[in-house]
Amino acid sequence: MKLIEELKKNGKVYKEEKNEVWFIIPYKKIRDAIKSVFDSGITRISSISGYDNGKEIEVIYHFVKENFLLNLKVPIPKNLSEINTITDMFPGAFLLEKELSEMLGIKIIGHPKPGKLFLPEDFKGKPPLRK
Amino acid sequence: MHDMMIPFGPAHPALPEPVYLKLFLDGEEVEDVDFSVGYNHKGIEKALEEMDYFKNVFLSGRICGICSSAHSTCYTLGVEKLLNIEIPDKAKFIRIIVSELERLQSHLLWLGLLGHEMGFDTLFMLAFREREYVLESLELMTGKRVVHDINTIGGVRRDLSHETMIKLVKNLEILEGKIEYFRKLVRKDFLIKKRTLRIGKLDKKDVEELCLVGPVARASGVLYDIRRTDKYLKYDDLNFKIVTQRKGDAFARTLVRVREMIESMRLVRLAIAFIEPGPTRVKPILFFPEKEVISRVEAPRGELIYYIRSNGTDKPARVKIRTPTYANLLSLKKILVGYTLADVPVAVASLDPCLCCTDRVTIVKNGKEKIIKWEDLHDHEHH
Amino acid sequence: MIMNIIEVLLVPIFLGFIYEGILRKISARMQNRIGPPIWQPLLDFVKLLSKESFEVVGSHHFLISFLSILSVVSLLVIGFTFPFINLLNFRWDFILVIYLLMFSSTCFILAGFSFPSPYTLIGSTREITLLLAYELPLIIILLFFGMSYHSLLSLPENLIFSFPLFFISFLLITQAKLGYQPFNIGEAEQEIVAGYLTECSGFELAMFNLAKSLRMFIMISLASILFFNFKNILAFVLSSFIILFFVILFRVTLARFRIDQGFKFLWIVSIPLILIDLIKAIL
Amino acid sequence: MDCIDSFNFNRFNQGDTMRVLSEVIKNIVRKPFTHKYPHQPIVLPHGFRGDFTWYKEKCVFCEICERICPVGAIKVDRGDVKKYEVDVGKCIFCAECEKACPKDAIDLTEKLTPVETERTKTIRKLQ
Repeated sequence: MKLIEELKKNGKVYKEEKNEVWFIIPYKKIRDAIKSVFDSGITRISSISGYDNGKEIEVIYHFVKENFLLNLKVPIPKNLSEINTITDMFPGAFLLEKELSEMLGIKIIGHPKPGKLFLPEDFKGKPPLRK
Repeated sequence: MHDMMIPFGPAHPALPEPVYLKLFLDGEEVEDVDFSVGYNHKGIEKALEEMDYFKNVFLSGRICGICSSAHSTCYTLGVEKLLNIEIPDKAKFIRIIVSELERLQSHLLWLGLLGHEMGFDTLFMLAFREREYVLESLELMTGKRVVHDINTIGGVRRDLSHETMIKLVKNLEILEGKIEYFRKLVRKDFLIKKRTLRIGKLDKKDVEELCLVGPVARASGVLYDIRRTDKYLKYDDLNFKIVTQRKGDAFARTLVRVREMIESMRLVRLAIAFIEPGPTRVKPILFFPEKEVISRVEAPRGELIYYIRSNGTDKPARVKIRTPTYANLLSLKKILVGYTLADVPVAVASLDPCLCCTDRVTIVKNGKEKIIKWEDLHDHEHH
Repeated sequence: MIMNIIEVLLVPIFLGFIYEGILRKISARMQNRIGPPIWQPLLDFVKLLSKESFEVVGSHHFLISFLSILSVVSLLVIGFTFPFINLLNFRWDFILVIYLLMFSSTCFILAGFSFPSPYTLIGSTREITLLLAYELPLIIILLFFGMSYHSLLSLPENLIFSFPLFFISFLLITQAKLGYQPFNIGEAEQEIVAGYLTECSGFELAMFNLAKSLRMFIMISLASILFFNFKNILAFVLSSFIILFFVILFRVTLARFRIDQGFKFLWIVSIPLILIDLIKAIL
Repeated sequence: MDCIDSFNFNRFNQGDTMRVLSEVIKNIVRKPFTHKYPHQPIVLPHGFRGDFTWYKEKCVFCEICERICPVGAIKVDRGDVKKYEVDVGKCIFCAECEKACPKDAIDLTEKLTPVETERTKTIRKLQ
């Protein structure tokens, strides 16, 4: 597929299964990678997972086109803890990004309506899913 | 300038779900809507990380009461993918039977609720009466009515005996006529048509953009069904149809769900016919490699996604759940703004929201921002 | 004299509760449920009386109690005018009936407006809108038969046969007046919790519930007096039950209208029905 | 075709209420579907996972059930004074313990668990 060739320029494939491709994308190149996904005509983002592996926070975008699953993993350094929004390109990521930001304490730059979703507004303290 | 703000929820007679909608009205017309969720935090994602893989099957089945076996099927499918095991065919068919019966009872419950939202209590009573046959079948098959706990890693926990199959088919025969009756009813009833036609419209573009799933997407003409795309379990062996509609209003969603019930019954019959004697469970090798998997199933409300990540121990490192209602919540603004207050319950119900799934999440706050551990939480919930 | 007054006050109240009990029992059976016992509304009333009635901040508690009593009293006074009671009959007693019926509804609406809650406000607004729709056909029907019960005597006995369309439109009006499906718009619990009664509790709620059951008794009796033979007490009871059955049937088989649909439906359906019968009678 | 479009009827048809009407009239003469539950017992099917029962004579206090219970409702003390404690309030009736027990000392009977009004009463100290 053209998109996969395109993405290989920005990151590398670390796992490939039937109907599934898992990419790891460097933090700097995420914007380009998302852009190429958007240009390829994929409109559906199914989920955004986040995981704190101790050193850095891994954010995984799961894009879906019919039965094809495209997963982009982006490690974010803990001292930075911020990432650009993708809601401008994928409106469906609105709530997913909100949850990611409050559960893992990642600042989403340019999110249309930042704020708490599940947690109380006056919640202070460590983001719950940080290790 | 808004005339007034009407609070809709979190405890409201229309919706037995803890969602808080702020409706800004001009007279009777809804001008803007704001929603907040999270009244139902159970801390399940965190709890899943603190228990081992086997015990988690029961916990995932308790995320939601209505789509209980969809959750546990999704979880077990994910873990089986992680362990790289193939479950026996019989187990696959039993899982299909339970999840299709569950879809049937969920849609019947939904139909009753839709009737209730428009003040049509007779439809509510009739739908719940017929639902009883489905619950009875599930009770006979799995031992419990609502939380079935039929799945386990490597298969199913209970075999399907011959007598149970006969009883199941008998119940399905009764149900067939009743559901056909509902199909005719919703297509022809004067007031159902008046209250649902042209309410809460979502066109194909909205669905693609907002990533809506399940019957809501299919009612707008988007053919998106995980049973068809992923072919998990044995769905590719069974011949069934995906129901779509083009108009995308509350009426279209009603028709899609009612027609889907008929397809579900067909699937159950087919699955029963396909069952052959054999084992129902394989004993998995308890070695969890460091891996990450994603598993998807079609829950009654749409696509359900589990992301499971293991770190070599007997406990998962991370389980991320994206429930169907969570995806569909985004469409609230589209389906409410511009309609009247009286349409709000009908439009919200036509999404079939299940906030218990949505609010699974991650932390329990104890007044003073103290993070409670899972063990404490268990004692806490009874006080 | 005292016995007479007790009869006149207690019999309508008792019958109102019985009617409501029958309504609940039969609608339950129609929905294939067992349903509550027939005296359940009476038990509910007694229990509500024993409950604390909360004072809502920003509203006048006394005013609401007063309105609730007024609506009960105004409905009881309608009972006085019934021909077999003959307490309050004069040449234009239908005018009094129209006035008092509207007054009792107005009490509900005013009570709704006096609370600082959006639910009661919307409920009352909707009820007023509905009032505008059903009050005119009601007035036309009542005044067409003359100004008083006395004038009914000169008419043929079972008016339902000569004015069937009047009867149908009267049934619709009854449904709207009683606030049952498809016209339970003012207290649509799925949208506005309990409409104009949302904030009521204890004594006031008991009184308003009493007023509702009384209103059912009054409307059903009025229909059977107008359209059936009321001189024979057995025929009166029988016809009352027939009308009650229709009320239940409407309530059970129909969903709720939206306010615009309900308003339109009342105008589009009941006014032409009445006009057809009117023209037929004049010709 | 593997997908059906159920769009083959007239949307502008106003509809009627005949179907509900006929069902409702039929229901008047039917027997009610509901029970008066506490007065009238319900029949639970064979294989229902109900109230927790433990047989002392069969139990060998092996602690398998304690380990396997997903919610930690069972506490077994195999010391000098053998104790068996189950918290029915915590029990989720998954029947894992019933399956795992090597001596069939646990049975989830076809009865419903009695309702308690106090949290402490759900803890059953069995000996």
